[in-house]
Amino acid sequence: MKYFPLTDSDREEIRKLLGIKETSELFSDIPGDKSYYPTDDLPSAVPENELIDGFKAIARRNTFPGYKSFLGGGAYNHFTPEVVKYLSTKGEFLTPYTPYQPEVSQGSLQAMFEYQTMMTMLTGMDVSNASLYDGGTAAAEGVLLALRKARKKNTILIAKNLHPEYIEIIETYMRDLVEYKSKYVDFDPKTGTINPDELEKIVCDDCAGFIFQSPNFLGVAENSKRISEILHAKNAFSIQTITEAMSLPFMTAPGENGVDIVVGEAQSFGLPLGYGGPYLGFMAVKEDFIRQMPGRLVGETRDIDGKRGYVLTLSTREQHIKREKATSNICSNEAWCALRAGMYLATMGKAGLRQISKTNHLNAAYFVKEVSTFKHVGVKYIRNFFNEVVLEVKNMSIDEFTGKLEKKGILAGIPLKWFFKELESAVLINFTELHKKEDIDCLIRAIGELQ
Amino acid sequence: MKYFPLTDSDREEIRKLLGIKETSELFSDIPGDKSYYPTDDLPSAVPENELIDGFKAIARRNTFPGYKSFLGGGAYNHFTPEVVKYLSTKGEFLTPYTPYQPEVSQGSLQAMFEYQTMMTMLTGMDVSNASLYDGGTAAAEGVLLALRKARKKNTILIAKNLHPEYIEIIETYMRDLVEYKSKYVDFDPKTGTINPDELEKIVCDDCAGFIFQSPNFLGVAENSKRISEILHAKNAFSIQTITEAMSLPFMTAPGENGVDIVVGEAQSFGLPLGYGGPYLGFMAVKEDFIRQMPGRLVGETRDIDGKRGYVLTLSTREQHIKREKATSNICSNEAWCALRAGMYLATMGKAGLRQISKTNHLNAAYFVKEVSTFKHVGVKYIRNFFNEVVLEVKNMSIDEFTGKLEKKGILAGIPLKWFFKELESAVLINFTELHKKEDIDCLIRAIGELQ
Amino acid sequence: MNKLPELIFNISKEGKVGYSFSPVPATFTDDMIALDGEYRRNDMEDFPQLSEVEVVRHYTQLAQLNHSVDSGFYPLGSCTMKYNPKVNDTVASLDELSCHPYAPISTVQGNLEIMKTLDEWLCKITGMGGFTLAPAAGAHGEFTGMKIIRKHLSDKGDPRKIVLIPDSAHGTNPASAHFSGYEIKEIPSNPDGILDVETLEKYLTPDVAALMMTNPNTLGIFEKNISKIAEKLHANGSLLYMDGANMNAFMGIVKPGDLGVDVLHLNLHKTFSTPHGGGGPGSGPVGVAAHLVQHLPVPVITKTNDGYHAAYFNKGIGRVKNFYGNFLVMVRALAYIMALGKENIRKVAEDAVLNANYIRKNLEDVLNLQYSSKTLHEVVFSDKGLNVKTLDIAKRLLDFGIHPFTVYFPLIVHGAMMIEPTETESRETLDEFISVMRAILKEAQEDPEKLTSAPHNTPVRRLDEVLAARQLVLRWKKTEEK
Amino acid sequence: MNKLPELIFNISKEGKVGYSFSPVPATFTDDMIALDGEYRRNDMEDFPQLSEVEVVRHYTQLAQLNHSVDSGFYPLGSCTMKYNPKVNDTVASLDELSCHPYAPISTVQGNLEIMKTLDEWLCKITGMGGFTLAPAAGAHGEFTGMKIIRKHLSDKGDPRKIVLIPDSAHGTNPASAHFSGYEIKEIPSNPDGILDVETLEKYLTPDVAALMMTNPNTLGIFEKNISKIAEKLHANGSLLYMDGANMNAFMGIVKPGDLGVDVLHLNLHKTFSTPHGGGGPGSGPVGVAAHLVQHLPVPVITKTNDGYHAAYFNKGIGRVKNFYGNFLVMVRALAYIMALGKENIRKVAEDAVLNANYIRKNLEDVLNLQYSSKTLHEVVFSDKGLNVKTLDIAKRLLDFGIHPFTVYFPLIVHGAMMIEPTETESRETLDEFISVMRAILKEAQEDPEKLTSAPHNTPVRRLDEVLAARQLVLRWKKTEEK
Ligand SMILES: Cc1ncc(COP(=O)(O)O)c(C=O)c1O
Ligand SMILES: Cc1ncc(COP(=O)(O)O)c(C=O)c1O
Repeated sequence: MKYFPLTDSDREEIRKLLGIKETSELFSDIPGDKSYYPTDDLPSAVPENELIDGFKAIARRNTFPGYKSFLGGGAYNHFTPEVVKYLSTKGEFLTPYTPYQPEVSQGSLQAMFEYQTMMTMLTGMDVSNASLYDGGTAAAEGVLLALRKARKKNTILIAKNLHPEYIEIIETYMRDLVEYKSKYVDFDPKTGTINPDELEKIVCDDCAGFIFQSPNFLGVAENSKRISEILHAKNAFSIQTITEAMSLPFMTAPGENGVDIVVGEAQSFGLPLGYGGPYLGFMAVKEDFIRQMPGRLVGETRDIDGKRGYVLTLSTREQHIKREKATSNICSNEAWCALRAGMYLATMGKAGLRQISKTNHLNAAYFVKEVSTFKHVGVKYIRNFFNEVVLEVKNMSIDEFTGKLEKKGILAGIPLKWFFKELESAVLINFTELHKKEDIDCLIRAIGELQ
Repeated sequence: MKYFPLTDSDREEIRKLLGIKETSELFSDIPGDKSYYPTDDLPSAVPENELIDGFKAIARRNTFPGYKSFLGGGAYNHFTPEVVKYLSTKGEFLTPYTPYQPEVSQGSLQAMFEYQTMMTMLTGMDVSNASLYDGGTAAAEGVLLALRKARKKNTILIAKNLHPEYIEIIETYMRDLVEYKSKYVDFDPKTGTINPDELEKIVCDDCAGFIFQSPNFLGVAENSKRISEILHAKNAFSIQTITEAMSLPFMTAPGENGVDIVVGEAQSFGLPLGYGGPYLGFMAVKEDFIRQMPGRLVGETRDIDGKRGYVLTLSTREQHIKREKATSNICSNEAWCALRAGMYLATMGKAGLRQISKTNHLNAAYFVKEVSTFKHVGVKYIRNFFNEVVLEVKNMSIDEFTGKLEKKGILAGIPLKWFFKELESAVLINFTELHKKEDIDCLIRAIGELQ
Repeated sequence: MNKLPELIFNISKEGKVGYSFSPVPATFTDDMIALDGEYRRNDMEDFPQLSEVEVVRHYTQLAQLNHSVDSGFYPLGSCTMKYNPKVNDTVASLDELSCHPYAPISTVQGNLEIMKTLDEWLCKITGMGGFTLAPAAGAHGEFTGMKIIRKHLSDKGDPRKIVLIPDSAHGTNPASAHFSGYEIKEIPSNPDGILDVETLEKYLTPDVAALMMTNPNTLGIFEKNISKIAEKLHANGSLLYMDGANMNAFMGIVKPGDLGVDVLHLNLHKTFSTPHGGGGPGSGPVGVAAHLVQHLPVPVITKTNDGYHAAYFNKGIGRVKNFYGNFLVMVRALAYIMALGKENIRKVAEDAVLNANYIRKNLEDVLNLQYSSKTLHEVVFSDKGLNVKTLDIAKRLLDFGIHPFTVYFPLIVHGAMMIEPTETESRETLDEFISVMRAILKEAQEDPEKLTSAPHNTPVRRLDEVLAARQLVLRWKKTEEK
Repeated sequence: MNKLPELIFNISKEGKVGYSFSPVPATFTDDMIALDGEYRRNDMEDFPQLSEVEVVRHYTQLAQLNHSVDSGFYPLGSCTMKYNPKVNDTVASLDELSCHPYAPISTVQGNLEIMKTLDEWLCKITGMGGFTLAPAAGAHGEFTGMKIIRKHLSDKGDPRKIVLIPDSAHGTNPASAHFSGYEIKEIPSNPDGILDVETLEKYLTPDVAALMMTNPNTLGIFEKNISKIAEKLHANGSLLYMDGANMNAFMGIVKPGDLGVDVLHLNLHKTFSTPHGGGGPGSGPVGVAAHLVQHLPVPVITKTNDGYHAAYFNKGIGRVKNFYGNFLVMVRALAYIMALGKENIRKVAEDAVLNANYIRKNLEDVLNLQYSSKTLHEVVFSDKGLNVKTLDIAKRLLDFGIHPFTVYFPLIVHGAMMIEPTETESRETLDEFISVMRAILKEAQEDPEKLTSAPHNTPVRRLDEVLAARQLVLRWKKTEEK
């Protein structure tokens, strides 16, 4: 077996040195019959060539790649430059572990420091951590962070137009923490957004913060600035979630709107759809949250010769030091994804991000403009979307609609009835820079034919 | 343009420093109107995403990948382990040039030294160079080497069952070197091989050497040992060509048979079919040919601290020192291909090479055994082939035969009438380890159906 | 000379471009922008601008500063830094696997098959009744597992309050249990480094929900009382959680499910050889006994006659992770298990344990071994009796191109050096490590300064972590460096 | 410490395995072997046996010892070490391109289209009448080109004897001409570093077949008399061969075909940015004037209404290379040209020349410039007047992580330092190079020993090339090292 460098004679000699006859003697503390192979019902070893062929065969059972997809909803199909693919898969980046020994890990550490910096630039916040598991768990961590920081306050407000999976995850995280409570804030079905005046009425004295998403799950930007002001007036924190990080280069930075905690998903920065993972949770906060923040942080320091270098820092927040008192239980995180996102951001650069992000918006805007002439469908929120729009279907059920388009090779979007009773006949349609004008025209034509 | 790191302001500042207004002033020595863009009739720049899509579209115009191919004849489809693909495409190996500065090139140099060593082990020769362009030019270089070394002798004997393209290349190389002559040695159509007794009669006093291939172009092993003895008796050199390097681990090493110069193609060692290139010419010789040998050589030495290191050596044979008196005009060669072949050999190792090479032979042997029951076709040389066999078709023309199989999705082999009048109704069929038993059975069945 | 790469922000320059992508269609004009002014961003001040070659050089140079499994020995204890086969990366990068997580189930049958197969095979290896592949890492698995336990107990009407955790546990255990709403009680190990049934009994009050036990524990010792412990727990209505991050030590030897374990997690990025990526991504599947399967988080992959499905259990703990979890990590793990096959799964453990014992045997005369119990996959020495500290030895190892062991963990060993060689190291590599260690220990006596001032040959020398925490520079700022 | 990797032969051990492949079918037994005993090999003694992880580590460690374009500045004159875009490697590795060279023409239309398109675009860039893509490298192109000239002259009944080559020529020129059966006569350049029409005329006897001229020449200077020279040659019945390896200097500025060039070769691995691979593979297409197209080697790709074909010209020089040449290199070159497009081809030359002149301007006060003519893509300084040698400066550069220029070439410059930055270097990189050079030159005065004993920081220090040539260890042998 090529993964084992020991030879039979090595094994023999080691056994001799250890004074044993059979390797199984090393396992004598373990109950059970050692001559019995408990994994005998697994298949036999597959040689490398068959392994590749086998996976290619399984992969062909996915028919998804044959469709034009307009699915988004927290997972977006963006372009990744080849240099990013090449550089991020270098073994030197892929095969080390957490840089516990910084002197031989400056590559990962510096790259992470750069990632942190770029995330703060994009979000307009003071500090970014070095990654969390994904957008959903980052949202949950954001909520817990607000609660920790707020101390005596025990209630979190949750926007109902936050990504439904994120809500589910927040619920799972909060459920057994009996000291905390959550309350939901409805969105206005007409605008798709949180009505700040309504919010103002709901924010209570024991509110630690309000978590909302912008652009929200219906694709529409929230008024984060107003929201933050309302919260601050009640000494509560504003927690903005972002599932489409590609909106950042085009839209006002959360930091400029006074947001306290920004959490979300940065899969859009160079990570493949990958059937949902691994993705990249991010968190960026105002300075005074640092010591309550979960996740790794890379900081700059000096070596004994005064040379600049990077290390993991503030690890006193972390579980390996603080154990149950840690700010989070996270240990392995999504470091490589963050590294790759950093490479993506550095490669696309300012101009690239601005162009791509604008293209996303304009593609969606083009669609909105073109379908506005149709009577049998209608875009529900025609302004202040980024790259996702809600399309209402008026002349048939949503399953019929998506089913018919699927037959034409189009996956038109996510049926919103999965998540919202009130949006029974609507789909969420996503546009990225990878949709060519022809693709959008094709979708429009196909929808037109359903009249 | 992302390949250009100069910004417009850099250009402006450089021009200022140089005291010019327009960059075109730098080209004032060049005749022609500098405001005119001579390449205006080329297409516009293609963005990266479209470039990839465009090449994928062109690639789809190749229908070859949809066929089961049994084509060989100097280009063989073998398995390459993933580690070899990964390691060989590391930028550190792909983007340096010839290691003129050995102190910062020990990676390439040591790998090359290891390649040289493994090639000598496989061929049983004393020395291997670090690569030549390909098998065909290596054959030509082998001929010229023998002529240089033989000094007063001016004639080269060429086996007619040497790869036809290699013969063409040797002819091109020799044509204008009026001091040299060539003569052909026929093979026995019954055995497919050179008849040593006939050869003995032909070897003349002014013969510098005889170049032959084993296994030859018809797939059959030559009696290199007898051949070498005959040549040595006349003070001439035996030059063995090998187009299928995968035969080496299974077959007697040329060195053991007394061959003086071994040349050939090592594409089989980890290089893709690649529509014919880049491939890897190799040359391995007995010790006393070293100073007349073409191509780069890596040698071991010490640094000023006594540390082991590697350098290009005997460069006094080479064009950049000796100019027209050099042993060859070669400068850029196939270094990376050799590096990759070295990785392939190291990864497969002794056991892997023996297994793969045996599988090649047994696959061919299985075919030979199975088709022996057919009446409408017959294997012409039923012993001492390695992985290629000549199949004679008796009931139809060869074009009909290959055409019918092509319709069944099979590329059955190379029609030998392309190269040999006497083999008008035969194809050369190649088997490698990548043919599964089912593939071979499928071919046999398809041939059976042509009865 | 030997300069470290500049920060990209210092290489950046206005007007440099490193990307190329189709321009916006000419007919898509700015007046189509449907975003009100207040939502539009004006600038991305100071954001990097580099040409492609500069990006490539930057990261190529950074890569060279990293020690990695690909470049050398990495016996970081508790982390199972085994070789990550390249073929796994190849299969994980097949374009056809990279589907959208909301794609209609009928269009992603291949992916569901991969997950279901991995699930089944993990069940076979561990003897558990069912798995969730959702958790993103080991700690996330612990959290998920504890949630399952809590759900199980809550459904019975008594969630209980306390989780017992041995003092040798990984920090994630108490943290995860805490985030599941539990109070933690630490129990001491016995002088053999394992948990006594008697000790456990003392702690086993009615409000104990579970014991979280790493097995083999972080001393590399098998908790041989495990079956007894399980019995006691079950008799008390408590559950046994096994941290299976160290499964490399005995997979194929015995199935935890057969020993009474109720819930366990595995670390695919350790035992199943998916690359650690400089700290992640990982994957921490959780296996549960049959009666707990109903509590697994959503979604659960099922198979029926008409194909694979994603099921949503009502009695489940809900969702712990977006979509299906770290799918591309699962792909690698499955490829790894397939490559091993039934013939080799056990051999992983055998060679891993042989290697750890080889190191133990060859160093136990010069290093203090606090616990003399049998060593499985890793051996933990102490710096007791040495005139230098564990950290100094670790830093000195760097000079020899060897990554140090885990230092100062587990906490119950004084100046712990936790060495886990794994089965993917050759005897030659172990021999080199042993001889370097012996040489360093000799140096420690003859010239301790060599160690305390180490490392000497690394790209940077010993870094000041205290300064980092005090000055807190967590991002580049323009004024600061330019 | 800082140990170099062992040779694989010393890592090798009996029984280690680094591959895995389907076993021989069980029914394929040894008695099926159809090879007589004398043809069968018994052993591969000492052949390496390594496990996969050992292979990966070995080459990963070796990779780190290499300076490369990816890792830093590489201004090796005459070699055009420009950045090699990664996307080119991606397209070249598309599986569907990797067909068998004897595949029926109808099944490989995509590949033929790639070659034909490249051929056409090279014609447009150079103004030549047709190209062969067969040659494997520049020198091979020269050989092919000279063969074409010889064929042309032979067909006219007079192959002639002599090829004129300026003294500044690359060594491949005389060698290639020699292997085409010609005698070489060297002609001196004038004090401006270029060829005078008058000088040429002196050498222009009736048996001169051709002049082989590198343009811009190896001094980085444009041969501005080229059109006049072409006229004179043509009047004499001789041909003008242009070594176009330096085409990076003026592509898109003027087409050589418009200047009277009859035959030229290009180096795809230089001007067209395909990676140099540590010394190859390259690709050296040869372009010829319309009347010489008939002499191109086989095969030539043609296009008709029913698709692409491979044609075999009767009047061609025959075959120079197996199959079609280095196809995957051509793929990269085409991808590169497509990415540049007409907008940028000329900019390549402009930036390359700006960069070379920037270096010249910033170093000409401290280094001797033997020829003061206008510099195009590269500048050649001399070590005249310095108290150290070119080699010492070169070796000292290594200590700063910069690859030296080409040393001691061209031969007509004393202690030549031939610096070609290319257009893919940033001004920041040039500035660093310039300041390092100035610092080294200062060191040369203050502490020359620092240079003569350089390099100091490289994996090995100055290597003894004389010893290598004397002792001639060209392969590992068992007895020697074990
Ligand atoms: C024993 C043990 N348990 C749990 C963990 C946590 O796993 P992860 O880092 O994947 O969260 C680790 C590793 O860090 C471990 O070694
Ligand atoms: C001017 C010139 N001509 C010819 C060559 C030879 O090219 P190649 O190395 O591809 O054979 C080179 C490069 O080495 C060169 O710089």
